[in-house]
Amino acid sequence: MAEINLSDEEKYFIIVGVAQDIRADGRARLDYRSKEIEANVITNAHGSIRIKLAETDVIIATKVELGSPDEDKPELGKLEFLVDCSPLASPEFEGRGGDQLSETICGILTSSYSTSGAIDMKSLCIVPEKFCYVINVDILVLQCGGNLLDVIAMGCKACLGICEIPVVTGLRFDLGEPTPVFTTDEYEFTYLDVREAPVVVTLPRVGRYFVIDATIEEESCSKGKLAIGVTSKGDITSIDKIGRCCYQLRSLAASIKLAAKVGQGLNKVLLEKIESIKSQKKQLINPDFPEGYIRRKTYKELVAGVDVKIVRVADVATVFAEEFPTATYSKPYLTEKLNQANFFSSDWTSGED
Amino acid sequence: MNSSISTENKSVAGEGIKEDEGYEWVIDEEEGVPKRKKIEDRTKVRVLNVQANDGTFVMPGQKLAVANEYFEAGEGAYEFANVIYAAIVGKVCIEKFPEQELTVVSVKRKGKAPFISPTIGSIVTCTVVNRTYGLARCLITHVEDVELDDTMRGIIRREYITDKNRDAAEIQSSFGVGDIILARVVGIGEGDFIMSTSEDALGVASATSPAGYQMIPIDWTTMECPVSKARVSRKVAKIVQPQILKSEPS
Amino acid sequence: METTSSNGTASKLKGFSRADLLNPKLPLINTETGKRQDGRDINEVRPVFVQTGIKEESRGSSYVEYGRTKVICVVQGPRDLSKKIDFSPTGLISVDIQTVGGKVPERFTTLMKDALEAIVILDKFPKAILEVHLTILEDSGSALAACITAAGLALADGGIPVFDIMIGSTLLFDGKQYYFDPTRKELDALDLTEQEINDVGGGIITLGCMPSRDQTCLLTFEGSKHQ
Amino acid sequence: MFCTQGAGSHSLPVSWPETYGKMSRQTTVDNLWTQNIRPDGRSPTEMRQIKCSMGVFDKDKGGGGSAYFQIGNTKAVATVYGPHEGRASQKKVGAANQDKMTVNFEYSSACFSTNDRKTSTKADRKSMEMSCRLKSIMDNVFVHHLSEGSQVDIYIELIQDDGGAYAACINAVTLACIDAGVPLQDFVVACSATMAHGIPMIDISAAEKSTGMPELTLGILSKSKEIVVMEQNNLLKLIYFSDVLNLALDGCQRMLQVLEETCYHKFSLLQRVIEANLRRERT
Repeated sequence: MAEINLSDEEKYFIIVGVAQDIRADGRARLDYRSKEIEANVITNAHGSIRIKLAETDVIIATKVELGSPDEDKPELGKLEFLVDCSPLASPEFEGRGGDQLSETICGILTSSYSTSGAIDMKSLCIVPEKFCYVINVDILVLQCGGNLLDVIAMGCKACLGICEIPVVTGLRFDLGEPTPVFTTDEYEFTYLDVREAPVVVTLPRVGRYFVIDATIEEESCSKGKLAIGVTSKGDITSIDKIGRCCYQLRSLAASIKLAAKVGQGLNKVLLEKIESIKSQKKQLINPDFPEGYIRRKTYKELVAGVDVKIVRVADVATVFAEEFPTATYSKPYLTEKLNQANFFSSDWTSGED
Repeated sequence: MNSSISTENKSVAGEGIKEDEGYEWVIDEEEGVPKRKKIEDRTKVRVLNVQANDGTFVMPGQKLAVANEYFEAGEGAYEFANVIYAAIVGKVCIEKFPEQELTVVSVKRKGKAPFISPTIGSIVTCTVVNRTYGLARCLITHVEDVELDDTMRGIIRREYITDKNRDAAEIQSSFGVGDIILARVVGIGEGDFIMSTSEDALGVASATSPAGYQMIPIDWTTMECPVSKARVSRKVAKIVQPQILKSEPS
Repeated sequence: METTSSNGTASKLKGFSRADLLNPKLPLINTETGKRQDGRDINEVRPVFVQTGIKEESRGSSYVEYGRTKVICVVQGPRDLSKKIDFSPTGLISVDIQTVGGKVPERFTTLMKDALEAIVILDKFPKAILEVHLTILEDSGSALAACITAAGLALADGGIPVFDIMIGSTLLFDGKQYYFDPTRKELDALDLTEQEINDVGGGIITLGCMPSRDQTCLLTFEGSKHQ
Repeated sequence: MFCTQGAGSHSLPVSWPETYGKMSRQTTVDNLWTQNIRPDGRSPTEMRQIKCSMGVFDKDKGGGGSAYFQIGNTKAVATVYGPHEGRASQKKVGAANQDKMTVNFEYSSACFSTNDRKTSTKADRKSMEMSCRLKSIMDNVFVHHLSEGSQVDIYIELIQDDGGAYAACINAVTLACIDAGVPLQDFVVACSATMAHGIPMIDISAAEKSTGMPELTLGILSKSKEIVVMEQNNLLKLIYFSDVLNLALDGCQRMLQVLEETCYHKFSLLQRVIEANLRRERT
C-alpha cells in the first residue's frame, strides 16, 4: 500500500494509543468507519460502484462479455479481476509503479472468489464447452488511503451484486453450432446471487493488538497484516499474510474469530445496500420488475424450446431485422429493409447536405 | 524506557489492592500503561544462566542466555525481549571483559566467514577506480580481513585525505588509478560509503608504476619504480610494506 | 438430447471432458485398505530428503525433496544496491521462483518475499540486497512448503543472520479428515468448486513456521472453513 | 458523482434521460432535418450538462490540487502535485533549460472508459501521445519564471469517454492547476464541435461521433482569445470550417463561464470561512 513515513514519536503515540483502545481519530480498536457507496457511476458498464471510505476512493465497473469457458471447467462461467492503480493515488504509481500492488490484490481476490460457494458459476454458463458469460471486474484506485483491500473487496461484492446480466432469449442453430441470442429490451436483465460472496477483512497488527479498518498512519506503523475472506455465514474463504511480521499461533486463532465476527457485520450492511440500489433501479423501470432473481434458463431448457432446423444466416449483419428463431434470411429481404431506413442514401455517409 | 514509578506514589495507584511486596509498578514500554511487574532480584543477575555453554554447536533461533546490562549479544547472535538467541549456525563462544563487567555471547562459524557489511569505523581495503578533482571513487573488496563476495562502492573526498594540511592535499598527488589503499569508513552515504585515509596507517598500500612493476615507497609521500626509477607522489600508508619484508634478508 | 450435429460434440456434453478420462479423480481414501491412494496413513508425511551446500560459489544453497516434489534454492551474497533502487537503511531481499516448464502463480513470490523479510535480520547488512533464487524441479503437491524449507536452509548454510530456521508444510482437509502433505493427485481430487465440498468446508492450508519461537511467518489458506 | 449538489455544479439545460448512451434507433436522419433535433434530443447549439468541482481529494498531504470535470457522461479527474523540487532522474534532463519549469505529465484512461473494454494498462501508444499533446498545451500557459527549476506532476485519468474527451481533459487540467496554485497565465478552455447534414453542432457525444461525423476540438486562452490547440479528425468540407470554428469559439465562452463560476465558488467558500474566523475573533 502507499506508505507515508512517520517519525518514531508519532508511531509510538499510535502504538500506545491502540494498546489503550483509543485510536488517533478517537475510534476504538474494532470500530469501522462509515462508507459512501454510489451506484451507476459509469453509464456504459453493466454495473458500476464508487466507494469512498475517509481517504480511500475506488471506482469499480463490471462488464459482461460472451466468452468461451476453460477446457478443464467446461460448465462454469468466468470471473476476471483487473486492478489499475492510477497515479492520482500517489506519484509512485506512475507508469509501472503500481503493478506490484495490483498483482497482490488480484491474487487475493481471485483466491477468495475461487471457491464455488462464492458466486454460482454454473448459472453463468450458456452453452457448456462453447459459450459462457465472462464477467470482467475492473478496479480503478483513485485515492489510496488505509484499508485499501477491504474497500476493494466490498466494492467487488457490491458491484457483482448490481451487475445487470443480459438475458438469453433463445438459441439459433446455424451450421449446427448453437449461438445464443440476446434480448434487445434494455430493461430485461438478471442479477447475480451475491449473498455468498466473501468480504475481505484486513487485520493490521499495531504493537500487540489487531486493528480493524486502519488509517494510513496506522498501516505505516504496523509491520504486517492478515487478509481474511469472510462470507455472510461467517465461513472463512481465504487467509493471506501480507507484510514482514510473524504471528504467534495462539494469536492467529483469536484473530480469525475476530475477523469472522466483523465480516458478518460488514456483509449484512453491504447486502442491505445492494438491495436498496436494486429497489431504486426498480422504480426507474416498469413496476412489474420480476421479483427476486430470475433463474436463467439452463441449456437443456433453451434447446428444448427450439425446434431444431439447419438455418443459413445471411452474411450481412442484420442491422434492423427483427428476431425470428426460424426466419430465413434472403438477400433481397435485407436490402429492401435497409432502403426503408435509407441506409444507402448519400447524406448518411459523406456528410454534406 | 522501563522507568519504574517511585514508591511514594505507589499508594496512589494501589489503594484498594492488597500490598504484597515483591511487585512494583512499572510503566510497560509497549502498553504505556502502569503494570505490576515482579521485582527481579538483582543479586542473581551477575551470574550468567546459560542454556548453551561454551563451544556447543548451535542452530539459529536457539536460546543462549538471558540478556541484561551485564550480558550482551555479540556477533552472530541477536537479542529479543531480554533473551539472547543464536542467529547463525555455529559454535557458541563466550568472552568475558572483567574491566567493563561485561560478557559477550557470540556464535562463531568456521569455514566461510559470515558477511560483514562495512560499518562506520571499520578499516577497509579498496582499489581506486577513477579520480576527479574533488574525490576518488573506489571499490571496496575487503572489510577488515573478511573478503566480500561482491565489491561495494566507496568515495574518498579531497578533504578527508590527510589531517595535517587538509586543504593542501590533492587527489592527483595522493592516489593513482588502480592503487590498493587502506581506508576507514566514516559515513554510510546515499549511494557509496564515505571513507577517509587521514590516519598515518591508512593510504596507498601498493601501487603499480607506469612501467608495470610494484613500486617501493621511499618516504611517506613518494614511491619509486625499482626498474625505471620513476618517482610518483602518493600518500603512503605507514604499514610494514610486504616488499621490504621480502627484501630484508638480502 | 439428440442433436444431429455430426462432429462428436455430443460425447463432450455427456460430462466427461478429455482431462477426466486421462486422470480419473480417485476418492481420497482407498476404501479397502483405509489408507490413502499411495499407501500412506492420513497423518503420514512423504519421505523428506535435504542437502545443503550443493552449489560451490554461491553464498548458500540447498536441495529439498518432499516425496517427489523437488526444489533447489540458491542464495547469492548481499550485493551492493544498484543506483536505480533508492537508499534503504536496512537490507533488501529479492526473490524469484522458476519452474521447469510451466508457470508459477505470482502469489508464491510475494508470499515468499514477505516470509523472508520476516525471517532475516535485515539491519545487519544495510544498503545491500540479498538475492534468493528458487527453482521448482517437480511440483507434485505442497511445492510452496518445499520452497519455504529450502530457503530457510540455504540462508542458514550461507551464514546469513536469521531469527530462526523456517519450515514449511501443507495440510488438506475436506471437512471430515485432515490429510498431511497432500500430493498433486490428492489436491486435484479435492475440487474446491464442487458444491458439497463447500457446504462441509474443505480447503488447503500452507504454513511456514519458526519452530523454536513458535511463530508463523507465512500463512495462506484457500477453500472454506466453518467456524 | 464527485461534487455535491451545492459545490460548483452548474447545469445547463438537460433534455434527455441520463442513460442516453443507448441511443434509441427510431430517431432517424429526417428527424434531424425537420425538427432540428439531434439523436439524443439536444438542439444543435446546446451543450451537455457540465458538472465540475475542485479539491475533490483532500490532498492536504503535499500541497497538491485536484479537480473533477464532467460533461454529459464524459468524466475526467486530474490531480496536480504542486511545484516541488524535481526528482533526481528528471532533473538532469531539465538542467539545460534551467529557467523553465519541468512538467511531468501522465494521461491514463480507465479500462472501462470506452464501450469495449481495453485490457492494456497505461503505457500504450495512445496515452503516451495524449500526454505529449496535453503537455505541449500546458507548457505555453505556465508562468515559468516564477518557479524555475521546480517540477510539477500532473496526472489525469479519463474515467468515462463519451465524446469530447480531449476537451474535458484540458478543462480538468486547468481546474486542477488553479486548485493547486500553479501560476498560470490564463484559463485554457476547450470545447468540441462538428458539422453534420449542413448543420454545425456543438459538443458531440460518442454515439454521434461513431456515425462518422468530423470532430473539431478547440482550445483557447480565455482573455486573449488566442487559439492554443485546434485538432480535427474525419472529413470536413472547407466551406463549413468557419461556421464550425465560430460555434466552437462560442462554446468555449460558455465553458469559460462555467469554469470561472466554479473557481469563484471554491474560493468564496474560503472567503466565507476566513470571514467566519474573523468574526469569531472579534466577538
